[in-house]
Amino acid sequence: MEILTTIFIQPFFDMAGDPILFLQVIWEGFVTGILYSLIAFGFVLIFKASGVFNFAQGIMVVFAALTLVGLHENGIPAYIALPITILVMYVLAFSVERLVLRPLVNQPDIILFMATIGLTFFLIGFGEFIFGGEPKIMITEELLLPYDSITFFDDMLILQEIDIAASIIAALALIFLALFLGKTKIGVALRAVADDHQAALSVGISLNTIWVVVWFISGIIALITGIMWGAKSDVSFALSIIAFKALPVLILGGFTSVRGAIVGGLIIGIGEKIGEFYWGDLVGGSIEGWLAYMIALVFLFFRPQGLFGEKIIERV
Amino acid sequence: MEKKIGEVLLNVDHISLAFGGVKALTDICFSIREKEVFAIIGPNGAGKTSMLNVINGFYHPQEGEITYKGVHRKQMKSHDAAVQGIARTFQNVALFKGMSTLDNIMTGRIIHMKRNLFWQACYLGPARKEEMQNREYVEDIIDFLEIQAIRRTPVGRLPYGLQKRVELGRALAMEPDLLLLDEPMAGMNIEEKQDMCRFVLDVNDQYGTTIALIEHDMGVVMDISDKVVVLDYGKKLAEGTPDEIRGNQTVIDAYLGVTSANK
Amino acid sequence: MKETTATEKLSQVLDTIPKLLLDHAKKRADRPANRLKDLGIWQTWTWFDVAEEVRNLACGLAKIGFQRGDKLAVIGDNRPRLYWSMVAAQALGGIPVPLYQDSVAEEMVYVLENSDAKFAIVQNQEQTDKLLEIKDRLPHLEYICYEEPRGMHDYTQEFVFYYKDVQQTGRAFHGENPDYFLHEVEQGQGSDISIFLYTSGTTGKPKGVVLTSDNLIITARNSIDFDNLTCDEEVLAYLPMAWVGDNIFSLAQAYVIGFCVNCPENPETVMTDLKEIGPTYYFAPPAIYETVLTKVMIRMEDASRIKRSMFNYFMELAKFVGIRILDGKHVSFLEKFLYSIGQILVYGPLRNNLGLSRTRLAYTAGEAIGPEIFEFFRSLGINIKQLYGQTEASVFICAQPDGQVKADTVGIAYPGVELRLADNSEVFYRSPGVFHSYYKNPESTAETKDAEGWVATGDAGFFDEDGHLKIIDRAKDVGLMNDDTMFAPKYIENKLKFFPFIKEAVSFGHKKDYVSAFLCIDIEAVGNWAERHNLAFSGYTDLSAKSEVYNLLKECVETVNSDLARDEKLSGSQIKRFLLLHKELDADDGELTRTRKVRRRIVAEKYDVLIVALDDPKQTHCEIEAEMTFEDGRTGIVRADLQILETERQETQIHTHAA
Amino acid sequence: MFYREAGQFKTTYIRDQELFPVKQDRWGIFVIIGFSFIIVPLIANDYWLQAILIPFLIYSLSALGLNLLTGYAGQLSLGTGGFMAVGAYACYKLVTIFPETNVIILILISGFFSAGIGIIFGIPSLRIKGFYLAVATLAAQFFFEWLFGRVKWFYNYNDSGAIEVPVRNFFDIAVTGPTATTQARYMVVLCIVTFLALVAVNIVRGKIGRAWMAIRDMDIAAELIGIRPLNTKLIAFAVSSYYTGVAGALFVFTYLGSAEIEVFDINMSFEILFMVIIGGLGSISGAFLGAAFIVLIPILITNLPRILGIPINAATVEHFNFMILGALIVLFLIFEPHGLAKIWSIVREKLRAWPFPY
Repeated sequence: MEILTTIFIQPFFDMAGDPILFLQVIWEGFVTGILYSLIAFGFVLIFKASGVFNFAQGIMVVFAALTLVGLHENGIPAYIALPITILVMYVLAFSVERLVLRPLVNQPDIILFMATIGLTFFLIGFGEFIFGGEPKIMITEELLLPYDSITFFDDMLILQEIDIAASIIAALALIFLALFLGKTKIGVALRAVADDHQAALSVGISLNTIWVVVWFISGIIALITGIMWGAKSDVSFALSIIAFKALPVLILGGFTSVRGAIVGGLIIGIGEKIGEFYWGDLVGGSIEGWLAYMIALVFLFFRPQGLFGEKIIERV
Repeated sequence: MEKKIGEVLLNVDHISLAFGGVKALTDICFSIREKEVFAIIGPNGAGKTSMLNVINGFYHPQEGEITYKGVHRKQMKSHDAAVQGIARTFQNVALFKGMSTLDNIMTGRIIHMKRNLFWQACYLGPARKEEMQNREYVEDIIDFLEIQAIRRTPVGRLPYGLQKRVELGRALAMEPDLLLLDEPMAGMNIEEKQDMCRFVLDVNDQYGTTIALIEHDMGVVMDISDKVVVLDYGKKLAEGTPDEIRGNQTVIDAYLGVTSANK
Repeated sequence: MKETTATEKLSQVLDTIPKLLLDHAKKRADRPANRLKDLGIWQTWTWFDVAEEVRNLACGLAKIGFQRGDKLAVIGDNRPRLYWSMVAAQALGGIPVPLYQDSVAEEMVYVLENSDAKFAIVQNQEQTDKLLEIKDRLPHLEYICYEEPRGMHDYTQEFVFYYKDVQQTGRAFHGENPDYFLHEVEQGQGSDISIFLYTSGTTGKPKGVVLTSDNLIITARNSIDFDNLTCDEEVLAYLPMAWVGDNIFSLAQAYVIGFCVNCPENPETVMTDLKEIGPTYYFAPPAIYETVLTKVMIRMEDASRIKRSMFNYFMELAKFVGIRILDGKHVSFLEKFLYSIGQILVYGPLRNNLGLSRTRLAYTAGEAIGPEIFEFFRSLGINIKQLYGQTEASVFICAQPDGQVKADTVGIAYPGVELRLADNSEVFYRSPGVFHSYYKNPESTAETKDAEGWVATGDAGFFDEDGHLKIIDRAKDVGLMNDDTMFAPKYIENKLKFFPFIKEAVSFGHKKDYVSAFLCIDIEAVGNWAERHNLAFSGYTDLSAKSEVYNLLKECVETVNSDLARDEKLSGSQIKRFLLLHKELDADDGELTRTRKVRRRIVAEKYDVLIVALDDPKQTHCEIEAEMTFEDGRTGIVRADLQILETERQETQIHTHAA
Repeated sequence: MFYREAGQFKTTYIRDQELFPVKQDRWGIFVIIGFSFIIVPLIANDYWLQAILIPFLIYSLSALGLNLLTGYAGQLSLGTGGFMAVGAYACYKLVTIFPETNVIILILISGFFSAGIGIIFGIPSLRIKGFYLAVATLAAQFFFEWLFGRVKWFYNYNDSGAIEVPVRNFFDIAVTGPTATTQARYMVVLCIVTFLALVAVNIVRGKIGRAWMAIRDMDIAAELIGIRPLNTKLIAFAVSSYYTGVAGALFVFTYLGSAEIEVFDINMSFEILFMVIIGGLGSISGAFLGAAFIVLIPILITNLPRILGIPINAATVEHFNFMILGALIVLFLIFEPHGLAKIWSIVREKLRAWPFPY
C-alpha cells in the first residue's frame, strides 16, 4: 500500500505541488527532446532516401563537433573552422557514398546496417586518432552563442539562453529543411526516392547524387546537434550515447516519418525527464538510459506501425 | 471412371471482405464437397486470391461465416487452419529460399511432428525416430512428384516450374483434406502444365484430397474440375459444372469472351 | 585360389541359379545381395531376404498357374524385383525371357509371340500399356504382373496383377505347403534351359538364343577364376537386362560367387548413382568410356590455366608411368614418386569424380575402342580390359589377362574356350558356354553351330605376334585386293574414326589395286579447329573443301597408314587416295542405318562417280551432284567439285614405337 | 582434392542425415576436436590460452547464440551484451547462494535465467519486425547495464561494484577463481562449448531449426503451413539467450575472474554481431570462424608493430584497432556478405569437384 502510493500517487502530488518546478522539468525535457528530434530527423532522411538504417548518425554528431573544436584548438578562428567543418562533412558524405553505399547497393538491409556500424567504429578510431581521445569544451562564445541564463518567477524557473537558442536554431533548421524538401528539385527527387527509385530517376537526378546530398544534409544536422549538445556538456565520444537515445524516438515516430521524428523526439525527451525526476529515485536514479525504450516499447504494443505510419495490409 | 463426390466439406456463407473502403468480396456463397476438384475463375482482381485467403484464415471477413468439416467459424488463425487440414500453394511461389527441396517439403511435416526441444537437442531416441518416419513420408512425395534429382538443391536455384512442383510437395506433406492451389500452372509451358494437371488429378484420386484451385487457363479448368464458380469484381457470377459454365451467357460476356479474345 | 577350390566343390550340386540362391541364403544370410536407389537411399536386400522374396513370388506365380516350361517375359529397367522374377521362373522350371525395355510395342510382338511367353512381369504402367496394346495378338500371353503401382489403380482387368499381391498369395501358399518351393528347385538340373536371350538382329528377325544353366554357371565360374572375383565385389547393373552381358555380370557371376548387385534409381541418375556406389567391377561399351572422356576434357577446359597445365602434365606422365605400373612393368623411383604425387593431385580425385575409385576391374567390349580412350583410363590406374564375346558363347570367347593388355586386340582364348581360324580368317570357337540352340529355328542353329559344337562368329581376325586375337571386321565384309592382301574396311574405318576430326569414313579396296576412302569431317571438331586457326568458313561443304582441312585430315590418314604398316597382313591395305565428302552421311538420305552404321552398298552406288575418280590415279578432283535432305526436311541437289588427295604410304615395319 | 566420396553410399536415413555424411569431413572434425582436447592443453602456453583460446571459445558460444536468433530465426538483436550480463550475474548470485553446488552445473543453470529474460524481451517480436525489433532489443541492453550497475544486491554490495569470482573446485581441481590454472579453465570452456555446439547443430537440423528458417525466409508462408510464429520466435529467443547467458557466465568465471557491468556494454553486443556477420549468418561453423577473426585481428594489430619494431604508443594502437576493425567490416560486407562460412563452403565444393573447376 505504502509503496503503491509512492509510485502512483506521490509523484503527481509533487507535480501539482510545485508547478513551476514541473514546468522547469518539462522545459529541460523539451530541449533534450529537440536535440533527439534533430538526430532522428537526420536518421529518417537517410532511411527514406537510401533505406539505410544509419547507425553512424550519432557518431557523425560527435565527429562534427570534434572537428569544429579540434580545428579551433589548432588556432583556426571559428568563422573559418565552421565552413571547413561543413566541408569535412561533405567529404564524409561523398566518401561514404563512394566507398560504402555504392558497392553495397542491392544488398539486404542488415548488411548495410552492419556497414554503418563498421563506419561508426572507423569514425571513432579516426576522430580520436586525429583529435585525441580527451574531452573538449565547445567553443560557444566564438560561435556567438549566448551562455547566460534568464530567470522567471523570482529565480524559480531558470532557462539557459543556450537552450533557447538551441530550440530556435533547431526550429529554424527544421523549417529550412522542410522548405528544402518541399520546394527544391533535389528535395522533390529525394522524397520521390522514398516512394520508388524509378520515380526519382525520372526527376533526372541520379540516385548517387541524392545519396550524397542526403548524407551531407544529415551531416550538417549532426553538426548543429553537436554544437548544441556540446555547449551543454563537453565534446567527447561519450556523446555518442545520445545516438542511442534517439533510437526509441524512431520506433515511436516510425523510420520514415519526419513528423514522427519531431513529435517522437519531444515525447521521449519530456517523458524521460519527468520519469527521471519524479520516479527515478525510487529505483536508484539515472533511469534515462532505458526509460525511453520502455516508453517506446509500451507505445508500440498499441501501435506497431508507429505514430504516423499507416496500417499495413499483408498480401500473399 | 466415375469418382464419388462426398459430403460438403467446406461451406462459404455470405462472405464479405473489405480493406478500408475497398470491397474485395461481396456476399459470396458456395460449397466444396469432399473429393471434388473445385475451380474458382474470374478476371484479374475478381477477388479469387482473397477468397482463398479467407478460406485458410489469412484474411478475416467482416461478414458471413465459413463452415469447415461441420464447424462454424468467423475468425481463425491461419496456422489453426493448417492444423485442421487446409493446405495451399501461392500465386507467386512462396518457398523458403534458404533451404533445399527436401527441407522445404519437410517443413510441411512440422504440424505432424510432436517431439519437444529437449529430444531435438539430443537428436536421438524419439526425435530421431520421428525425423526418420517423416523423412520417409516426404520421400514418397518426392517420388510421387518425380523430383528425386533435385532433392538436395537449394530451391532458389530451381526453374520456376520445378519450384511450383516443390511447393505442391510442401502442401502435400501436410496431409491436407482440402488443398488450395493458387494458379498452379501460371507461367508454365505446355509440358509443365500437362505434368501439373496429371499431378493434381493423381493427388485428387490417389490421396483422395479435395482440391480448390484458381486457374486462368480455361482449357485446364474445364478439363480437370468437377465444379466451377466464377467471380467478377468480388461478386459471384455463376456456379456449376464446366459445361454449364461454358453455356452461361453472363460468364461468356464477362469473362470467357475476354480471355478467348486476348488468347 | 581358395575361391576356386570352393567353387569346384560346390559345382557338384549347385548347378542352377535358384540352388545357388538358396545356398547363399544359408551361407551368407545377412550379406547384401541387391541394392536399389529408391526413396533417397540405397534400399538393401540380404541374400536371405532375396531368397524370401523369390520364394514368395515363385509360389505366388505357381498359385496363379505357372507350370514347368512356361515362359516368363521380363520387361523393365534394371530392378531387383525383375531379376528376382527371372530367378523365380527358373526355380519353377520355367524360362525367363528378358526384353529390351525401350523397344516399342510393335517390336515386342515378335519376341513375345516367338517365345510364346505365357507370363509377363513388367516394371510399370508404361510397359503394361505396351502389352495391353498388343495383347490380343499374343494368344499365349495370359498374365501380366506389374512392379510399380504408380498410376495403376484403375487397371481392373482380372489378368493384371500387382507384384506384391502375387508375393502375398505366395506367402500364404508357402504357409500351406512349405516344401513345395524347395522341391521345385531340387528338380532343376544344369542341363535345363535357363534363359532365352533375343539377339537384336541387325538383319532379319531377332533370334532367341537358348542357354542352359550349365552354359551360364560354368562360364561364370571360369570368368570368376580368370579375374579372381570375390564375394565383396560391388557392381552397378545399368545395361539392358535383355543383353547377355547383364545376365552374366549381374546374375550368373553374382549368384555363383555371391557379390552385391546395385540398381540405379532411374536411367537419368546412372552417373550419380555410379559415383555413390563406386563399383569394384565395372562393364561399359566403348561409347560410354568415350563420352566420359569427352566430358572430362570439356570440364577441364573451364579450369584455371595453372590447374589445366598441371592436369595435362600429370596425364602425360601417366601415359607412360601409369600404364607400365598397371602392367607390372618396371618404373624408375623418380617416376614412381612423380606418379604418386599425381595420384594425390589428379588421378585419385579424378577417379573419385568418375566414381571409379574402387574399380579393380573394368571391361569394355562390343566394338573397337579408341586407343587414347583406352590409355586414358589405364593411365589413371583403372585396370580396364577388352573382351570378345557373343550371346551364343554366353559372352566369353577371348579376354585380356592382367598385364597383357593392348588397345587393339581382344586378348587370348578364354579358359575352356578353343579357337580356330578359317581360311577366310573367320573366327570359330568351342566352349562350355556354347549355346543350346536358336529357339524354334533349327536351320540357323545348324548354320552357326556344327556337329562338333564349333560356332562361327561371323567375325574375321588373326593372331598377332603374342598370340592375341585381333578382330578386324565382319567376315563377310572382309575383301581381297588384286594383290591378294586382306582388306578389312571396318578395321580401317574404325582406326580413322578414332580421330575426333573424322565423323564417318568409308573405304574401298575389294578387287582394287589400292585402298581409297571417303571421309566425312566432324563439323564440331573441325569447326573448332578452324576457328582456332582463324579460318573462315560458311558451312559444312565449304569447310570440307578447304585445303587446310584436307591437309589436317591427310595427317590423320597417314598416321593410320603407319599403324597399318605394322601388321604385315594389313600393311598392303594402306590408304592411297582419299576425298572429303561435301555432305555428312545422313540417315535421312538412307546412307546410314538409324543406329548410324554405314550402308556401304547404298553409299557405293550413290557416289559411284567419286569411286571411279578415286580409282583413276590421274584424276585430282571430281564433279559430284547429290540429293540431300536439309534440316527442315526439304530435299535438294547439292553440286560440288571435290579434290582428291594422295597420301604417304609406308613400308611394312614390325618394330613398334610408342603411341 | 582430398575427398573420396565414391563408394560412400547410404543405406538408411539415419546414415543419410548424419552430421557429416562425407567420411572425409568426419575425419576432419575428429582431428580438430582431438587436437583441441589433447594436443592444445599440452603445448599451448598461458598467453595463448588466456589471451586467445579461452576468449575465442567464449565469443564463439555467444556468437553461436546470436546466430541462432539472427541467422536462423531471422530476428535481429542488439541486446546480446545484456543477455550475457544476465547470465554472468545470475551465475555469480547462484555461486554465492549455493557455495556447495558444482560450479559447472551452476554455469549451465544460469543460462536459464537469461533464457527467461530472452523470452520476455522476445515478446515484442510478435508485433514488430526487422530494425524496429533490433532497436527494441537495445532496451534490454541498456536496462541491464543500468540494473546491474545500480542495484547493489547483484554484486553483493562490494565497494568495488565488481563481481569477484570465488575459487570453486571440480573434483578438487580448481576451475574458477584466482587459483585455477589456465589449462583447467580452458578445459571447462572447451567441454561446455563443444557440448552446446553439438546441441545447437541438432536443434537447427531438426523440426525446430526448419521452423526457424521458415519464419526467417517467409513468415507468412510459414504461418500458413501451420508454424506458430509466436512459439517459434520465443523458442528462438530462449535458446539464443541461453547460449549468450552461459557465454556471459563463462566470460566472467573462466576468463576475466572479476568484472564490472561495463564489460557487457553495447560494444560487446556489436562485437558479437560482427562475429555473426563476418562468420556468416545461418551457419554454426560461421560463429566460430567469425569469433576467431574478431579475436585475432586486434591481437595482430597490437603485436604487428612490435614485431616489426615500429615504435607506437598504446593509445594510437587502440585508435588503429577501431579504424581497422571498422574498415575490415565494411570491406568484408562488400566482398563476401555471406561471410567466412560461405568462403569455406566454396573452397570445400572446389575440393570436392577437384580437378574439375565446379
